[in-house]
Amino acid sequence: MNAPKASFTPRRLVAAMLTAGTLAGAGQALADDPIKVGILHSLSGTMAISETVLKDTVEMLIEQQNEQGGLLGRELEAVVVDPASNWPLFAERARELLAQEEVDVVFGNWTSVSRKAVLPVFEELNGLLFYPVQYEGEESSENVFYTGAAPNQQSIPAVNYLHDQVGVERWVLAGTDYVFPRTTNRILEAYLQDEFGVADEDIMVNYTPFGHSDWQNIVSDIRRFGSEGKKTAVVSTINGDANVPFYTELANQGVDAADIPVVAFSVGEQELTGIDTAPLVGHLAAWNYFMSVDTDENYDFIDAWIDYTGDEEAVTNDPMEAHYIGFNMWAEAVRKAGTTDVDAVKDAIIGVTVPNLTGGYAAMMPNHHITKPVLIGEIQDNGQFDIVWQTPSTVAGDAWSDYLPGSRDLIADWRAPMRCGNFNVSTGSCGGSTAAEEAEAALAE
Amino acid sequence: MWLTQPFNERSTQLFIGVLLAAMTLVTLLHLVVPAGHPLHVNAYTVNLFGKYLSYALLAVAVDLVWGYLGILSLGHGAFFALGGYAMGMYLMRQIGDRGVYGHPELPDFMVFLNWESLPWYWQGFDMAWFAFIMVLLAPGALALVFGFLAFRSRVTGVYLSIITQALTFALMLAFFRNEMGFGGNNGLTDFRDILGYNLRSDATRLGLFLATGVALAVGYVVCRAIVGSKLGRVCVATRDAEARTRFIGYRVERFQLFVFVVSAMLAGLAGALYVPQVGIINPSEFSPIFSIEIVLWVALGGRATLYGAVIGAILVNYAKTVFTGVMPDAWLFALGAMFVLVTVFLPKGVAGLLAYRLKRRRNDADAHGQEVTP
Amino acid sequence: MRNFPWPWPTLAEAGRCHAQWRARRWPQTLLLALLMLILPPAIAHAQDAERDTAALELLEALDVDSFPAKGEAIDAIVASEDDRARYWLQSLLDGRLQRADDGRFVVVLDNTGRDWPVEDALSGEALGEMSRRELDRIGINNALRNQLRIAIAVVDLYAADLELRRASAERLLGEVDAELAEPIAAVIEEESDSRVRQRLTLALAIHRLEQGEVEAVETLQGSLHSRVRVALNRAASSDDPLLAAAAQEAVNSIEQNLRINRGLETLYFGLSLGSVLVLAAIGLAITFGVMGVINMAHGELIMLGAYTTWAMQQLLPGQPGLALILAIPAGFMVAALAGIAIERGVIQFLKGRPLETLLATFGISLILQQLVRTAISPQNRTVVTPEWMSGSLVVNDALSLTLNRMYVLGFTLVVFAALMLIMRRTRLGLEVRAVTQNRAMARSMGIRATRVDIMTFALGSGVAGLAGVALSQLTNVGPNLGQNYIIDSFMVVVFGGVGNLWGTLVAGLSLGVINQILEPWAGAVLAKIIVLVFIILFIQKRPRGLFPQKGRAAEG
Amino acid sequence: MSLIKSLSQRDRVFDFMAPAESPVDVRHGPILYMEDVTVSFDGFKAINDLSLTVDDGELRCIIGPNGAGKTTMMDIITGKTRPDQGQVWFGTRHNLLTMNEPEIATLGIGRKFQKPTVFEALSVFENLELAMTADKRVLPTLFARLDGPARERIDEVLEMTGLSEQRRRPAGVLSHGQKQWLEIGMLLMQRPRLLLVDEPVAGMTEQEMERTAELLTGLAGKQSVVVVEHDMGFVRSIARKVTVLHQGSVLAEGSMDEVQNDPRVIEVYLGESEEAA
Repeated sequence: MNAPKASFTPRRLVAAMLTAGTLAGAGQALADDPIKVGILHSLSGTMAISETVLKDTVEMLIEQQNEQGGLLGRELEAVVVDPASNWPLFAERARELLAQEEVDVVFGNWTSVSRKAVLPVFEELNGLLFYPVQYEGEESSENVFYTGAAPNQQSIPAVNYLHDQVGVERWVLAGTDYVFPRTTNRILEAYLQDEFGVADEDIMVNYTPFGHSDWQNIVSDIRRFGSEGKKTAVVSTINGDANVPFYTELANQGVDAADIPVVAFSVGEQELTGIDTAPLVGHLAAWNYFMSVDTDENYDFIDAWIDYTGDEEAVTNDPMEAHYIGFNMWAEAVRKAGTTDVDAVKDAIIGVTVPNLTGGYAAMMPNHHITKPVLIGEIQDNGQFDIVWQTPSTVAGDAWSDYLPGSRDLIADWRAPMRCGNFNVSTGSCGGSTAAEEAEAALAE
Repeated sequence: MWLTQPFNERSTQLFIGVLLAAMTLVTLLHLVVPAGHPLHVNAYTVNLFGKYLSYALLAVAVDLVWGYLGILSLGHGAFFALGGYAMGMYLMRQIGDRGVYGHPELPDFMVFLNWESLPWYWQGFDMAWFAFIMVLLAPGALALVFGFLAFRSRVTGVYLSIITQALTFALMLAFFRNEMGFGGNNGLTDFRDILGYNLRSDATRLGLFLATGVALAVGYVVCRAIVGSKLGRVCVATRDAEARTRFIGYRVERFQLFVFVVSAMLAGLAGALYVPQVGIINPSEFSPIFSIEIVLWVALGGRATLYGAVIGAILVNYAKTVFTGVMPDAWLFALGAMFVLVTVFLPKGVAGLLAYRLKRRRNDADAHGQEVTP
Repeated sequence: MRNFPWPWPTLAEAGRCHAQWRARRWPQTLLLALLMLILPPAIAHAQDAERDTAALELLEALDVDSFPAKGEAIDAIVASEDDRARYWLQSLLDGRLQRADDGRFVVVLDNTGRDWPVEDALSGEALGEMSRRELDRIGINNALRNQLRIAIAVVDLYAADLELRRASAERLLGEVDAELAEPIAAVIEEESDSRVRQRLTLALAIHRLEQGEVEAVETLQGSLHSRVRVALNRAASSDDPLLAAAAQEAVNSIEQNLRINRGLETLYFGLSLGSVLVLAAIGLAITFGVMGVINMAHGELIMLGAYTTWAMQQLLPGQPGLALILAIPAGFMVAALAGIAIERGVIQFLKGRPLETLLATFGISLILQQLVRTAISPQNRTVVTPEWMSGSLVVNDALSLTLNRMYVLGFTLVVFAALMLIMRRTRLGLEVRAVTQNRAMARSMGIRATRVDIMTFALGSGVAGLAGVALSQLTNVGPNLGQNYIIDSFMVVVFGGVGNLWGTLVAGLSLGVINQILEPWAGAVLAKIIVLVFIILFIQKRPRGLFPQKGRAAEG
Repeated sequence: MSLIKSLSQRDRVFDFMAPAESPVDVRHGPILYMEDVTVSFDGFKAINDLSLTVDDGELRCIIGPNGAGKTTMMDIITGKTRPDQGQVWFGTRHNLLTMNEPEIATLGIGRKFQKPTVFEALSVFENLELAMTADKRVLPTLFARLDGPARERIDEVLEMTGLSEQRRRPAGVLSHGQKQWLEIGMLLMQRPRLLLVDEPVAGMTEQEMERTAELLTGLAGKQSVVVVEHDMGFVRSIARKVTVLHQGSVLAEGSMDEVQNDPRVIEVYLGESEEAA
């Protein structure tokens, strides 16, 4: 891998200012004890497909940071481990990073289950985790920062778009059978019924196993469901590998985006590299970032990425942006706190604002979720997305959905004095808190 | 008495001795030696060892059926996972109202899937004794039904291996389904405490490690006693000449069934000890790949010598921990190469080399496992 | 592909004077052909200045943010007399109509990479390459896409090319409104092609039905097209009792007809799924049946076949079809060679120890997977589906069979037949069967069992490679491709009876069909589980599978 | 464990035939009675309504060319193969066609295979121990201990079969002849009422043959013995009554001399032996 060329365009300078602070640091010799940055992404096994690029992203960001003088005059050092797409191993590796390597912060995880597996470890050992992937919400841990989208930053706006702009009246909620689709679809069902008064017979829910490869029946059901006269759309939470055969089948059974658009929440540029997109033009995806975003920050990021990977065809995607944001936020917070001490950073980071790649700014909310714009893109024949709609302003991530009976009354606020991940506004008490007491327990030990 | 029989064998004395010594050593290095000292063993490592030991117990269970009965089970991960789930369900119930939703009874995943009440099969798991019985009973029952069908109709060899694989694969798919009420892909996690001890305290971890060690010792002795008994010899006879065994009056299928069930229960026990130490159980434990990997541990350690299985399990998993740490890409190559090399050049595994000398001196129980002609 | 402006009439004139267009069509096309051949730029030169300013305004109107506004702009273009209308609309539809920083409107000819070749939207002259940074695409959404398609369809109704006319007729079905009704009626009179006529008549009839004409029901009778059904359904619930009754009757007969088609569809799905299973499993049936080798790396051999296809397409950019066809022998060879390597390298040392071969080959599968990950990439690779394989064969409006799967189905049968021939008719087949029946005996009769082993294993592996080539058209081409099929393959082989090709065929197809029949009511996951459990129980009843094989290899 | 018990309960049904005292009823009738037994393997009739009776304590030799159905007959008696039709009775009480191998074995029918099959991984001693009459259900076997008499019996048989020195060696390393003896020894341990012996002297030296002859003749009287053998000399040396099988049915029966002078036998046999030679 060749190092990114340090071309100092004025913009890059500004970016440098924002991220790395004054360039003064660049000159002086770096203190010898480095700041350790843990990277917890699968490099082997089934998830390697998605996670390896995230590992590279963080490494790239660290490299850039060091070029700009590191942090607090100290060099950043990446500590990479491979949880090998094995959930128990994720927990073990997390423990290794925190207990053995004693890293100051960890960037990692993709799947919900891996996050759930490491959560107790981070809470017990009081570490910092930046989680870059859109997820099902229903969680707010004192030690985790969710830089990916919560349901209200992805699915809800997407549905609004389909309803208002495209005039969709019938909905197919198709997903892989795991927690993210389950929760998202449950939220959407409730939302569609409450907000748009969609009747039950106008909602079709369908779950398939991981890596499902035979979509004939399902697609033809969708076709039939969609040929009843009402405008129909498919909301797809189908996960990674299953998408290729799904879209192939869609194309071959002649399901045209103009007739039955499919809006996907788990299909980004990365996934499209595996698909012949010509027949898919017009199908949609909802993200908070697209590689096709037309801003100079983005083009700088892309160029840096292409140089870093040395691959002309290399693509960027939403979770990469999330890491970009998360990393800068953390760096900013460290600068603010003047230390990498976890508790200090935790307090300092709330309210921190850094530029995102879509020409706006992302702020860290008290519930450890961030503000993001929501973009709707249509697949183009070159494997890119063409942005057809976006929220007028950024949306703040909502840890607890307002559309689930269980979590309607819950809010999260990690500022003193509340310091609670699931405060129940109706009972006015910090419900069966995951983090608060555990943190104490951890500290007590 | 019958269970004390094995202690007359050198190998058993040796094994138990080493095991206990290792356990005490680790305990001392963890408790006595101050942190930061090069010899200090920290909680993370203790935890790791605990995991290895539970794997070792699982390997012993597999060796019992493969080494002495000649049944290559590619589905033992299923029994391991079932035991794990039984334990997991108990741990989930222990969380009580400390879940994120603070529901007094339902685990979080049930709350956000809008389940009104606990499904019937979750009843009783709040009681430790019930859960611990289920740890043995659930895998045992599955093994009993499956084994009864399979052995009665004399499904053998490859066919048996393949349908055991089908079994665990089917279970994996089933547990992935959220309707099953086992947390789907996320499985069971975020455990708090076991028998009132906080799972997130180092003391508990040490306790679990020791418990696993003891379980391994007991499991080993039980297996030893079985293979040392006349029944054990009937098993070997079955393995080598099934028809002949029938002609001298043994109802082979019942012996197979008995050993298979015992082995399944041991696997379940291993799973139950594994879950609280790694803090999560999810359907991936059912994946056929995992089951095949277990067999490799045994093959590497050496078939039909129970201690070989233990050695193999610990070796491979230690290697895994190291490799996936330092050079992730190399790991799968190494694992794959191991499969090939061991099966081709080291059919008797590491223990084969060890036992070679022993066998010279005495041709006792150790020896007769060695002529393996599957 | 670049579109040259076509001097077709715009919608506005279409209504007025389609008759004379008909008359002028031939010379027009000839002229067009000439122009295209000799002097493309000629067109550009032909333009005179003030038409361009007008055109520029038209395009300017497109460069706005609100999609409704764009919609109006499109209408304006349609209404304009400009003969480049279709060209613009088409480029807009393809997302290639863009605006450069200098305000010029250009059409991007190829939007891969960082710098794109472009041509001027007005003059059509090539402008060399532009960086994607200085270009702003004029975005459209699905609504506009629809609008554009219809607009283009209307224009194409007058096209010389029959295919274009048919396509546009298809598209107009259910899109006809009062404004279109009259010109279309006129076109029907003129149209020579019966299918186009029939389509347009339907389209018109739907419109008439919406106007509440009972006679329209007559025309729509029996058509299975969903638009028709929708229209009839609406009519059936209208307050005109006469109309409602007629429509209802029509709907009922259609529904009846649909049920039958549904059944056929499910059967086809089942067979195509089954064919995939057979293809994946049949190589295994050979190696397993003849040599008693459980080749866990079979899945990875399939994967190799798939990657070969990908590699071929990389070697022959732009000709996916040819690449695919060449991939068939190539895939076979690659996998076969890999197979030989495995046999010589490992399996020969494990004679008569089937369970060990299982472990060893599993190790090989891990190695091959990781090899692909490190050597090529952990990402999935794109394998393009050639034109002739995409889309579906339309049997009728309710039943269309996806082409790629049909090809796979056919391919499977061909492979199967070929294998049958090899086994029954060739020396190798004879020797193979001899060895299968009784190894020692065969050897004593001078058959070189080792050679037979190698050949057999190569054959089995090669077939796996073929399966890979086929699968590359249906699913992911990635490192995990093999894993997803290995277990199913084993199930098929064991269910069918080891070493029995017919068994494998029957087992595969029937499992496929069972699965697809179960799926609608049991759901995909449960269906799979049920099938697995069914197999497990079946093996209890018949430990040797559907078609038990007599002979040595059967004693696994 | 409780499961296992409940499972082994299923043995109850057969408790009345605990092998110690074999319950075979031979008061009025032969010990083995086969009538019109027919077996065919896809088309080919291996046994063709064969009828045969063996009296209690008799020593019967069965000869016949290859493919005459000798081994198949044994398979039927020991329950390995189920005939398409016919009857097979052990004594007058037990219908063998309704039982599986272990049941038949525990009833008191022992079999020695053509190709000696012993448990190679086990020591000679253990081979005999396994064969010994005992409660062969799962749990009893698990907790079984060798008591004095049992050991004596094993030693006795080791003596009889001349394997005393080999007692601790794995059976796998024995010579072919020794394996033959070991297998015979295992038969003796079973204390069967009826022995089926398939080519006992194949691969034996002259002396070994003689000892085998003695052994078998010695057994006769206490137990019934059915010997299948090619070696005419050997047959002559032990035979009292000989049955000739041909194409799955009895061709001739009688004393050695009778059958040898039977023209059909000569025809078949010489024809055969020439082919064989």
